[in-house]
Amino acid sequence: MNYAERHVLETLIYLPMLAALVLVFVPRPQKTVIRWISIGSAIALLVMSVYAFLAFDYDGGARFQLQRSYPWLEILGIEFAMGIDGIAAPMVLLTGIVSAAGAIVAANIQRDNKDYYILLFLLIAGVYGTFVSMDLFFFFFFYELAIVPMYLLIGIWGSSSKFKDFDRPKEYGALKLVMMIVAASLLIWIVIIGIYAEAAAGSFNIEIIMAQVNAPGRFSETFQSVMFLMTMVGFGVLAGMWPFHTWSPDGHVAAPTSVSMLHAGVLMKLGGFGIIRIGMMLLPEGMQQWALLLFIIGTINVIYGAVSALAQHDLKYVIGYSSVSHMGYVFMGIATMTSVGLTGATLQMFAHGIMTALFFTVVGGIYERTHTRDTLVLNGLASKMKWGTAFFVIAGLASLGLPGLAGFVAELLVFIGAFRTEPILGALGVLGAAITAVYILRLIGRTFYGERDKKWDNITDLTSREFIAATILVLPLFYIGLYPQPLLRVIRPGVDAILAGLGA
Amino acid sequence: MNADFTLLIPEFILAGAGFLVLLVDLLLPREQEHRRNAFTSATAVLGLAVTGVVAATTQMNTGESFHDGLLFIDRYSLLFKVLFVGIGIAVVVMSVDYVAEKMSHPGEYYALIIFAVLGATLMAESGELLTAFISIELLSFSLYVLVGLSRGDARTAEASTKYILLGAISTAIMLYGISQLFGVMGTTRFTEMGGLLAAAGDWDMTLISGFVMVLAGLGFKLSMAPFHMWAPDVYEGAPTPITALIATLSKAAAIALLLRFLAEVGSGAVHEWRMPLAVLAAATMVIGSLSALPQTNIKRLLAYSSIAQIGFVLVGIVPNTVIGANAVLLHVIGYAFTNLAAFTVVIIIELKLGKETIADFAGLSKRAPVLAMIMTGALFSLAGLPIFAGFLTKFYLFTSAVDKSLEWLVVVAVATSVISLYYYIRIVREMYITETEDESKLPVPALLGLLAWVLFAGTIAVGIYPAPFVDATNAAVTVLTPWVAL
Amino acid sequence: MILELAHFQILAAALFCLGLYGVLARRSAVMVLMAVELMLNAVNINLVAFSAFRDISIVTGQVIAIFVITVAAAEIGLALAVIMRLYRRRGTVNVDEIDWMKG
Amino acid sequence: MGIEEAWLIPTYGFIAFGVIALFGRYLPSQGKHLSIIAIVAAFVTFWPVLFDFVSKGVGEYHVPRVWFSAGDISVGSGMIIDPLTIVMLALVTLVASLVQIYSLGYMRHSHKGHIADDPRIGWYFAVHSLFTAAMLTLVLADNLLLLYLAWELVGLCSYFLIGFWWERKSAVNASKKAFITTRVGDVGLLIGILILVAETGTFDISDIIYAVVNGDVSEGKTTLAAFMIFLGAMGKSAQFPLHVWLPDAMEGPTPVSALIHAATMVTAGVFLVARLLPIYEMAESAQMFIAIIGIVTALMGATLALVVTDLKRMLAYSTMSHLGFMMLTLGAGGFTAAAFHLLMHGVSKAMLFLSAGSIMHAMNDETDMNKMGGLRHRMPITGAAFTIGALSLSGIAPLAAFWSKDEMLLAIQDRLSPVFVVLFLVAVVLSALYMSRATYLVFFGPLKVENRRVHESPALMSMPLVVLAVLSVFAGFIALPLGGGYEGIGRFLFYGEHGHDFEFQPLWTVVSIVLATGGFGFGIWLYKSKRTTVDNLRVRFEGVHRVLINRYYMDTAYQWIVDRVVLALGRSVALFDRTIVNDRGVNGAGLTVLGMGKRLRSHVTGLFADYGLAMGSGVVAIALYVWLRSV
Repeated sequence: MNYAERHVLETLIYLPMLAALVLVFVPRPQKTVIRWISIGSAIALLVMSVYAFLAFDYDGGARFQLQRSYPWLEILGIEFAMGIDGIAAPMVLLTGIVSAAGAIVAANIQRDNKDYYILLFLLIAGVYGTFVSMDLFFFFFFYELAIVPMYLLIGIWGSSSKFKDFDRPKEYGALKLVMMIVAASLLIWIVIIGIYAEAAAGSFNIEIIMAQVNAPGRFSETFQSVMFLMTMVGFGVLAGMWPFHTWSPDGHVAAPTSVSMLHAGVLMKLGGFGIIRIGMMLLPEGMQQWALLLFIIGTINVIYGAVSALAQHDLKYVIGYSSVSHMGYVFMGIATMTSVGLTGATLQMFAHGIMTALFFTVVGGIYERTHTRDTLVLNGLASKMKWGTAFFVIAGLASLGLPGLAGFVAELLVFIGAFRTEPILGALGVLGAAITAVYILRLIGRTFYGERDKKWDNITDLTSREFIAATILVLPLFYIGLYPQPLLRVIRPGVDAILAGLGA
Repeated sequence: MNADFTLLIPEFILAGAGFLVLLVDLLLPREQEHRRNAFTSATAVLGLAVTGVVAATTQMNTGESFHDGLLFIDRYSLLFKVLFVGIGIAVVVMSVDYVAEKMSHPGEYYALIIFAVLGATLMAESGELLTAFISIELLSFSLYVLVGLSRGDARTAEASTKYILLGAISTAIMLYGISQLFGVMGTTRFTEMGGLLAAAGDWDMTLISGFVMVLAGLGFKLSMAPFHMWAPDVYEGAPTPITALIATLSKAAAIALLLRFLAEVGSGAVHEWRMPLAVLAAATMVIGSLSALPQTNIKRLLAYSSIAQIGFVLVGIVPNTVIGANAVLLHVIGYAFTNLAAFTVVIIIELKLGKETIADFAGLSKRAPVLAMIMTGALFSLAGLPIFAGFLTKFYLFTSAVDKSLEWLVVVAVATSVISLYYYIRIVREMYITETEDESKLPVPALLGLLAWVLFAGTIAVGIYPAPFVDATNAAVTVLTPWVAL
Repeated sequence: MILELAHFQILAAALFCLGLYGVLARRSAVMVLMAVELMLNAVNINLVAFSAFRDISIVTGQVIAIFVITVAAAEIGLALAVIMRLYRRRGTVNVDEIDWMKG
Repeated sequence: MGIEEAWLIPTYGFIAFGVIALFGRYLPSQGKHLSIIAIVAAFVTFWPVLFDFVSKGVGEYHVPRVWFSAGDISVGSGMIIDPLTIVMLALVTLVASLVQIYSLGYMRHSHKGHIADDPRIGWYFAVHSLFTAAMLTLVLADNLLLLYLAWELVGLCSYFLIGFWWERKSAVNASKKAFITTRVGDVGLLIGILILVAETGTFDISDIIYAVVNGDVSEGKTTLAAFMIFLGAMGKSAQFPLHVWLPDAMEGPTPVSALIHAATMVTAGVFLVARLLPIYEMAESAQMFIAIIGIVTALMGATLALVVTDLKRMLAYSTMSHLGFMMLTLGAGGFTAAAFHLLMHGVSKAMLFLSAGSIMHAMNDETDMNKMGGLRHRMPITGAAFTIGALSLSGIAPLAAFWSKDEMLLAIQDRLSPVFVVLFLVAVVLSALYMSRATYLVFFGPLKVENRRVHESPALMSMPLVVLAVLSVFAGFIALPLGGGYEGIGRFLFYGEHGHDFEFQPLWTVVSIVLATGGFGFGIWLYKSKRTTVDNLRVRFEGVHRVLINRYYMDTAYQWIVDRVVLALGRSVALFDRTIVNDRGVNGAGLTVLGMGKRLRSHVTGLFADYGLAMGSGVVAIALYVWLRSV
């Protein structure tokens, strides 16, 4: 490995932290300086993420690559170990893309943008850390780090909403989001400690623990069964698993744009990633036992989320529920335990991350201009927001699984996997995609088309910053949709190794 | 028999410093309150610092027992000595402005803090029941007085009365326990008791009652359930720096003694006390964290939170392993930084606003952003979130318990940990989210501000670079008899 | 009747319980202190008895008892001072009335 | 250049779309000419491919290419070139080129007093290019996934073009309705594809067909997949009961209706079934189902076309009816007949729509036939073209659709029971009737006063009409062996041992000619001299008329289902989610814990005695616990 390859993963963690630290010492009124430091750092992160992704040797390389390890707490066997496999590499890329777009969109923040960016970068560091950690302690460390800033980000910069028969103050959204996810993460905590004890290898390193999984007398079926269930629920909550999903719509309704982008874009993916990382890799028998339940829940997610979204008329509620629905495909893909399905699940995480971020970019733009997200009030925006409409429609089409966009390839692979294992559930999943079309088109029809109200006569199209952010997101959406091979070939070795571990 | 009094030089310096503070107070004219406060506090800090430096430089490799195990001067006690001195310095520093505003006898105040530190130090060193008892009393008496010292607040009288009366009961209970243990074993030295207990077979009622009553006495200091009920009242009523002292020094000293006692005496009969202690740990965590939920007074809330924290510590003590002990010590260190940081902020708020309810923190992020950040860090650390000390130490504690088939205890601990996040985050909400009309900047006293920064840095340091701390704790616990071999 | 260790133990236990009862039942803080004194004396009886019956040459029990007496004296002194302060502030020494802080 | 380069045909359109969509506003006329260049280029490129195809010998050519692979699944982006593809390529490139040229004229209308291009002309042509490219991809695709991709893309373009004038609420709703209705079918299509893929492990059409025909896929699975795939075809080809979107789709610009909703996209379903016909041959019940759906659709479309007064909608129902014919024929296994009719209908119907567009262009977007009449005097070219188209589709010899209809009739009577034959003939008569009615109402009779100033459309619009009219007259003759190695469409399409010559069974031909001509003549007679009879009939059969005017109440029923079932379900699930899952479940759990805390805190009573009691009893309890454990 050359110098850059040795250090790229740790830099992905250090750089956002460094950016946060630098921002601490920039005077508060220097808003422009803060903005450019942040955007610059985020773009540097994007470049490094792309580099890390490209440096991954998908053809015969080791399972975990770009490895780097520092001793940290030897008595407990904790080391600051990093490395990415075929599943983590696309996630790193995703994080780079969404963070860059998010940081650019966050430039719209006027009030205390210093604190905002500090928290945002801590969150980004947490996300990167989770994806690249090979040590379960640090995995959990960064996992929590990614969640906590969310509270303040939503609580301070968010917006409260009043609906016809209920209110959703921003504190509520923020508190619910953080409490639910942290509460669930404690299950993960127990699982990590349990696995550590059961492996009795005196190490939290995933590779070392994996070597113990099949050792005689270790990781009994009951142990794996219990642990997997906890893993599933623990990570499931962050991934919006029914019935623990309600933080998602309410959280997004309250959150500021760039937070929603990062949250739905990458943070929810930590959930799916965690189920693969810990559930599938370290608890293979547990996975097999609970696969059907995961499958069913995934299907419920798909249908339930889509049906709930049908009745919403707040843009963010729709997208919040659609996230619930789309994450269902991730669960389904994982539960197929087939190479195609798991690949699809990984790709779906990637695709959904980007399309939701795109959604939120536009929705945020609309909200800033009109101060409403109510589709009953908004109408005919297309004539005033040409690009905004274009981007939203593209995101919508990706969301309803239009071929040629990233979402379709992912869903298709999930469906193929599903039809090989549980065809009925797979068919329900396909049905979910049809319902998605209904609510997405209703949304587009109401918001962008039709006659325009006089009060929207003075709104403007996306600013160049928003436009650039959206473009960063749109390009991969098309690229993956039309030519997914670069991503698929990286995912492949990761998936194969996992399935070999499952004995499937 | 080793009666080398040079081993006790740090303690002598400490005692001397205490008297020196009184002397300085006496020598300065009565009306120059400001100067008296400044000089006495400076003397106190100097004395504590010298003690710490002397101890750290001369006793690094000492592993002696004084008078056949009356006191142990070893790495274990050294760790606590340095910690206690550090706590002492921090509390003195955070008291300076407080004393100037609210108290009339700075000399006595600072001297008593030093004596409390001395008592705590001796607790960490003692290897014999009577010595331990005397040390506890030295600490306790200092605290009884300190709790009641405040000038203005009528609640202090109530707090000190409850504290001393309940303390007296716990003293009596513990003494009765000591007498029972002495009656059964004929000795009060930990090492000898340990051997006898390991060979004792089944425990009879005398032994049980003795053991339980000694535990109860220590449990009172720890505020372990069901001996915790004094804590909220005393925390609330005491002058805030003293609350900080109780929360950190007194707790840490009791943990030091308990850990040594259980390791040296109890190791041979772990099966007898593990489950009962685990049950108590669970009860402590549950009661502490649930009762904290509806609190409105910040000090009272911190009291319940510290009860819950003691439950977490017990999770590390229960397994009676070197990992567990390590975890406990690391947690105590991290907790000291964290709690002192939180109390520093509380003191600043109390001094500037004269109030101490959670609602008074509203808008702090606007009025004093740095304080808000530090307080948030401290609260997140208490809640066990990264990058702060609490995350690592809790993780460490809970990991240590799972080995000894105490999974259920880990589950309880983890569950209460979630609940605790709620009440910590409520304060964060007040500081950052609740809108206030008064957005004027709060002036932060330089000294207190600096202290808060230092403690905050410590909180983070333990959280992200624990290696030096872990080296120290590991060196400390491996001198305890059952783990020497390891 | 020959006095055995058990008798002293029972006496001490009874005295201790009596003291505890007094602590819990009396309303005056001063009386509570008296009751605590009773408990401490139960301890002393226990200690001295154990010491005497086990091995007359070891005086640890007696030494502890002397320490207990000393500490008890100091404690009572301190406690009385505190109760005085309470009386000055609140005009009462009734422990049932000092419940401003609770919950 | 030859077969290998056939991929170029769709590529121009994709490129044109990309360039116009991204940079159109920097180009003159928003880049509309680029689109025309691309489509004409496709049309031009088609010819070398055709010659190469013929010179290499008619057959099935497969040009494979890998697109991506995941796990053990590999997805291609290759082409299949067989006679069916060639026919479709010809139709699509030709009609698309003509419609594009026509659009140049049509999309110029008076805007604020002066004639100018539509403000979104670039977008219009961009989507047109995309549509054509996608449609060409669809017919070329060698695997079901690529086909599905193109399938969805044409649907998307249809969505965009129907809703092209999105300031109109009705256009937005119609586009939404079209997309969602076809999407319902697409669910089936995707499920069907997935079943086949799960069974065979490949997307490749020929491999799948091979596997199915070889019996590698169980009969049940084959039938299920066949049904499911047909659902997709039903959606796209507006078959009952998924036809409701097609009439509404007429909200789009008329050239769009001509290209997408008459000649090409709507025939995709027919094309798909034709492509996969071997699979349907293996699933008899599915094939029967297709036949039934086909005849029901044909009759329904024909009856609706009889009463509707909107010109474009009339044409839409007619399209629906003819698509029904094609499906029915496929249900009878009449591959060549269906494909032939697809071609003939495409040409004629496109022309009819373009004529309608020409009228609308002249009459300020008027579509109500009752407001027209006698227009042949003012618009001779349009009138002639329309009449030719109407006659052709009525099946009057020797125009284009006569030949194909005859073929269909033969195929049906060959394989299906006489009931189908009778019903088919009824539909044929109805077809002739509504065509004659429309022709008469629009072009004959007295010219209305307000239409005095109507005049013929510009050359850009009438030229394509002429081309198509000529084709409508003569194209049918390709059914016959024209020499030079060409043995008629039947042989061409169904090469190999199954190929058959154009049959000419005098009996059926006479029946068909008599019925068609009779029907048409009857219609003209009825409207010309017995107008009052028509009105009387309408009054006499008021119930029937109302049912027809209300389109068999199907739209109402669907609307009811959407509003009262789907949306109501959505609302109740959302309510359930908010009140039960969230407020009860999540908040409830939180509040319960908080309540526990509130209750628990009261154990600290503030009373010294209680604290002491807790300590004392605590000691006793712990001691007892330890003791009980040890005994």
